[in-house]
Amino acid sequence: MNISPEKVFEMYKTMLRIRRFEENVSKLYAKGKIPGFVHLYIGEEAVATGVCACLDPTDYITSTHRGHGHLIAKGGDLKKMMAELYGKRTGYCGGKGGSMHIADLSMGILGANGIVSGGIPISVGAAYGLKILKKDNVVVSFFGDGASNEGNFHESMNAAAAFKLPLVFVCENNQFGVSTRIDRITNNSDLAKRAEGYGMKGIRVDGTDVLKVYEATEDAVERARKESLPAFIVADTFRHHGHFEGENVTYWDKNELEAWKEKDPIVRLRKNLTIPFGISEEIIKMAENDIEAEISSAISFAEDSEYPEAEDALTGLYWER
Amino acid sequence: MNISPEKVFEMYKTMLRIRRFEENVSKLYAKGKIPGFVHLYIGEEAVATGVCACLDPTDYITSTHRGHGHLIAKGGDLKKMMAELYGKRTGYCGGKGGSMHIADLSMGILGANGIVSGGIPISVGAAYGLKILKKDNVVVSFFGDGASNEGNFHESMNAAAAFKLPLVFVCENNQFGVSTRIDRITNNSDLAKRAEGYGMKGIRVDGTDVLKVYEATEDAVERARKESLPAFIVADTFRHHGHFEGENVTYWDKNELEAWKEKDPIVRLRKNLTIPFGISEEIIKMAENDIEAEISSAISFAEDSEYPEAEDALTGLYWER
Amino acid sequence: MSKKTYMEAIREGIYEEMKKDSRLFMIGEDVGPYGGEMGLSKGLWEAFGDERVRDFPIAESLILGAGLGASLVGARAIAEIPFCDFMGMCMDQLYNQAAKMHYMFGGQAKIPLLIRTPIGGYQGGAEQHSQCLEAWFAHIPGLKVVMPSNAYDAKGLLMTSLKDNNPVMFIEHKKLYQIADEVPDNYYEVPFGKANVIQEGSDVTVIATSYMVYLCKKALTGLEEEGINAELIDPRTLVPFDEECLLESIKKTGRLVIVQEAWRRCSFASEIASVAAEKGFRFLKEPVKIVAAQNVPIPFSPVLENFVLPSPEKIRKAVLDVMRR
Amino acid sequence: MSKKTYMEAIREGIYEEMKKDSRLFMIGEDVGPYGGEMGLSKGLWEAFGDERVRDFPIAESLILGAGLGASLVGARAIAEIPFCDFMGMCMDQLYNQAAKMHYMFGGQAKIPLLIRTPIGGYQGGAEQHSQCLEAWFAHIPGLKVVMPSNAYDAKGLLMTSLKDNNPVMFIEHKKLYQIADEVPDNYYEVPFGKANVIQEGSDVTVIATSYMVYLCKKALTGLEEEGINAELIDPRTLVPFDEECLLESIKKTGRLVIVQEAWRRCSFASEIASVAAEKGFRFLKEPVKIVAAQNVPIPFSPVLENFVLPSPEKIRKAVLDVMRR
Ligand SMILES: Cc1ncc(C[n+]2csc(CCOP(=O)(O)OP(=O)(O)O)c2C)c(N)n1
Ligand SMILES: Cc1ncc(C[n+]2csc(CCOP(=O)(O)OP(=O)(O)O)c2C)c(N)n1
Ligand SMILES: [Mg+2]
Ligand SMILES: [Mg+2]
Repeated sequence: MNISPEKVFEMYKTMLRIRRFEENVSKLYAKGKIPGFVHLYIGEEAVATGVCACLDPTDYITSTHRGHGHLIAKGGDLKKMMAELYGKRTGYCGGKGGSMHIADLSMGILGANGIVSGGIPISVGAAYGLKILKKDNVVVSFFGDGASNEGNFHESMNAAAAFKLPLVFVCENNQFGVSTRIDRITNNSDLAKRAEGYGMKGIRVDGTDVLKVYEATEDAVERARKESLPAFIVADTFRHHGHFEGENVTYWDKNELEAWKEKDPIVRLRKNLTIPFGISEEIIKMAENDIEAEISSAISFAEDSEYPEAEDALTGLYWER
Repeated sequence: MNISPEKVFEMYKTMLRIRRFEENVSKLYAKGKIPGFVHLYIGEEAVATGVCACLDPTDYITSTHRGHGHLIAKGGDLKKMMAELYGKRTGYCGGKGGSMHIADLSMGILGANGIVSGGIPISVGAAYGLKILKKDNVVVSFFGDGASNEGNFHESMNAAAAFKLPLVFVCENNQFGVSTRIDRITNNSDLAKRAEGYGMKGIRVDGTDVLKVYEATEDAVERARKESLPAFIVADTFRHHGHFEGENVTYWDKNELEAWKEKDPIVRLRKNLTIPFGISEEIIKMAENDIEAEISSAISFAEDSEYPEAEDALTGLYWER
Repeated sequence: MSKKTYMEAIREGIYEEMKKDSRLFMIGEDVGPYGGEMGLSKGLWEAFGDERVRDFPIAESLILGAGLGASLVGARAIAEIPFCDFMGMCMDQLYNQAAKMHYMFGGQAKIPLLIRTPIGGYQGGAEQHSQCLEAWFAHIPGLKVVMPSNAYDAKGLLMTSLKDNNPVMFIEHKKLYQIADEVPDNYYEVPFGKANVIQEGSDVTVIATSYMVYLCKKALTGLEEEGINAELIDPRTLVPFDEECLLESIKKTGRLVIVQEAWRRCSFASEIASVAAEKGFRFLKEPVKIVAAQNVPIPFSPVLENFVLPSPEKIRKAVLDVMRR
Repeated sequence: MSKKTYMEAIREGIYEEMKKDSRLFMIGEDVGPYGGEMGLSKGLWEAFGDERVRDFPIAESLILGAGLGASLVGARAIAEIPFCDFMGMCMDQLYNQAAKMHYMFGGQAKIPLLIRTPIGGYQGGAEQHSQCLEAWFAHIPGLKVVMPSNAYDAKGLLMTSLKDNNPVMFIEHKKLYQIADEVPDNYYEVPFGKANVIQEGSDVTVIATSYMVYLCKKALTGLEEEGINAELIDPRTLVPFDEECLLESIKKTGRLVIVQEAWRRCSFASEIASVAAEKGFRFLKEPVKIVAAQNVPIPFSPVLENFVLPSPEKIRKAVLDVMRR
């Protein structure tokens, strides 16, 4: 693989940034600082990171209810994210959206989405729109294994293949939709196999290995950008937390979780940073400290920000300009 | 193939019954006798006929907007059908439904359907219900190539495979959804290939050959009945009329239609009835005359029946008993 | 009689009916071992097994269609949609199929299909997890629309729903799930189309649905001392709707306040107001008042959400307004 | 100015805008070479090519989502759903995505998305091809809902819709497509939220939408001779709604008849009646009257269908009723 140590290190930092951000979210949620529902990505960081490392800032993604990782990997601002989780006016949506609705259109983030599979048709549209506008950007559509059984998945996969759209579908197979294991609700849990039916390339990849994810995506994104061809990547992964924060997880046993934790994408890459990638321990530590600081300041920003005025609720229904 | 001459002759009669019924519908529609929209099945008779010949009266089907063939093949009453097309009170739905909503629950016909793909989830439910009721009947879900790109198709195929339901999906690939050729809106028009992704058996069959359809379905129905396993059959076929009666067909050229007419399922089987199937010309002629008479009397029945009273419109919203 | 929460009452009703009738089954997302996204079906899977309490794929159109198809062949289905907000994924199966089939097939189809789904805000669920879409369901002929506001009604209406041979939208409220009431242990029904006059009064009629009934009780507390006798009516079912009870009440009071959590435009509140304007016009002494969500999506931040949704204060103010206080 | 049918006027509007703006495109089922299920897009594919006038798979959720996604990246989309009845297949993309995004993302999203769909009965289309579902769309904050009743308004409202940066539900009527009117050849707009007073009158206000405006004109013909001066109002857009015009009118007439083709419960007619009951109560001398479809699915047989849907006779009767004739 021809991937530079710099890129690898960047990805390490991104994964860590996601991890630390969410570990803090978990604590803050438990403390009652964050209202509503929160779905954490801890354990799955390699997917968003490896995928988004292949994208330009002008490329697009659609995301899910479990979106923090995608957003951070695509360049989302931690301060505005945290403030949004708090429901503050300085947040991405001015407090109107919360965790499930963060978007940053300036960074090509077409929004987290509270509707399972809701972002998939939108990603098709984004890719179609890029064709209309004659731009050579690509779109990545993130969704879960559970979402892959929704009709939206099918309609979108089929159309992307038919129309030869610059669109990479990325299914994060974390084995469960809430409590339901994928093999309980499908007779072929090798989801990548579905691609062929659409005349699309399907790739299954170890979603705990950021380098493998990167490699698979780089190839898919290149085909998308150069040949305007879609692809379907299925990344096997696992979440270390419950479906939502506060959930009492009853649907896996500890051993299964432990086995996946053995493959923790961050721990694993960390071990290789020095050898073979030649990043010095000192530089790593420095970066790690920077990330801690970055997160702290995001939290302070959120804490210090004002809540919106109640009346703000009535503004912004339409684009007025 | 171990298929008895009697069965073959039955199928011939069924196909002819559909053909003559619809040829008359076409004329009657042109004369203004039938209101609303009518979608004819002429040319596709081998599919419904071959499939339904494998079913018991207590088995179930769901149908489509192009449903007359399915209904007749499953044992629908021609009189009540024709009266319904006329909008008469003696029709299947008392004139409330018309061509797109004929149902005969006593014959296991869960309704034609004006919504493309609308019947597919219902067929899954019927099969699931049979399991709950511990019955060993099977369900056949008819739909078109166009419908196979709707989300309902995907959700249903996946669930039927996951739950091992006694359900045979039959896609009538008549090459077009209205004017849109299947290869214009999919990148893999070999639709049977989609089955594999769901861990289901997929079979592609010549839908102009009723014996081939019968053979493929018999196998699928047996697996469904004995092993409670679903299957996906795609039958290649073509309609000889427009999408709806009165349409000005612009989307195929005459040669294409002529080539398919060469394979007219009824003409083809007719040639083989005497040799090899040993049905005498006399018996065939007699049956053909009977069918003409049957259709004539269905038309007379419809003509002679009363329209509903206007006030009947307000009755029957709920099941009251 | 014993104290049961709204959720327990519903669960108990389902349990009892499933025990009696082996044709009855329940499907939905995570309704099995997990016990449902809300926890409502806890214990049912253990009691009735995998086929009768079945985790379905996340595929709402399939879930509704499956319930419908099963009911057409003689089974009886309960289909759960974990948030009412997701009904947009399966509206076709609801209104073009389930709601119309009996009529459109000329009376052949018996459709014992119960669709359960929770509505409501007040928990930071944000735009896609807080909606109340009962107006859509009530708009379509062929459905029955049930909206219990307390544990007693919840079980009684559930029993009535499960006896019905028509598709019933059974609309629960997330904020009511943990509220307990006295609920009979034995079988009982609460009839459809029969409003509940929770509190009689002669000055003003307040009609409210679901969780709003709860808020109205708070809002009306103490008004009597101020010389205002409010009558509080809970229609319990939107379809059929107890028009007579409404008209009798405004005949007496001459004043009408309608309280709902849903948005106002083309809503059930509009409907009630229109009934008053058409059939109760001569009874009314004052303009009708509607308390409803403000005309924006339900925002996330509690300060915004609370501003958008009805509150006891807003309800009280509306009552005082029509009383010209 | 020249005579153009409603369909021609819409087609011309689309053609002109597509010629001006290369970011604008149109998708739907058979909208390409075939020219659309209704024939509305005839000639557009030839003029603008396959990418900009694109036949999509029969997949309504995808079609809406595709229009939405494209508009988010800077294109401008027209998505056609061939019958309004099929909107149930894509409601989620409409109300949870398109309608809420601008608000929910805190104002970031610009959504120049026009959704065109025809409503209506009177042609034996039966239960699943005759519906008028505008109430659903109007219920949801974040959409604009446009319902032209004639060719002039159709083109003018289309122009305004295509300039808008919000999702617009553009609701056409099958029975209006072939009706011709004088339509300017040049660019013009008909503003949103501005009702059209088609006929002034002092005795009774008749407010109607879409094809009902046409039926109302018939129904009102000759009433003047009987001494009844009816005012006929067409709101043209349901969202935004010209409340002022309605209230001004009933202030003058004191009587209100609302005519719509949709079912009545939780409908736009209920909404208008509720506005009257809330804000126009003091103006009203008589109870409000609503003429709407009967509360059953739209049946097939013309004798049944005609009984269920509004007719000039029924409208006239309602007007005479409120006039106590
Ligand atoms: C249309 C819809 N149905 C159901 C839900 C409730 N729900 C939220 S997340 C979720 C599970 C999604 O599973 P998956 O797609 O695998 O994503 P994961 O949570 O595993 O990341 C469900 C059922 C929803 N939000 N939207
Ligand atoms: C949900 C929905 N979308 C669109 C239509 C309009 N429509 C009716 S039939 C049809 C084509 C269906 O094609 P296919 O499934 O191949 O069946 P065929 O007509 O070829 O038998 C379309 C688009 C509809 N009735 N329902
Ligand atoms: Mg998952
Ligand atoms: Mg076809």
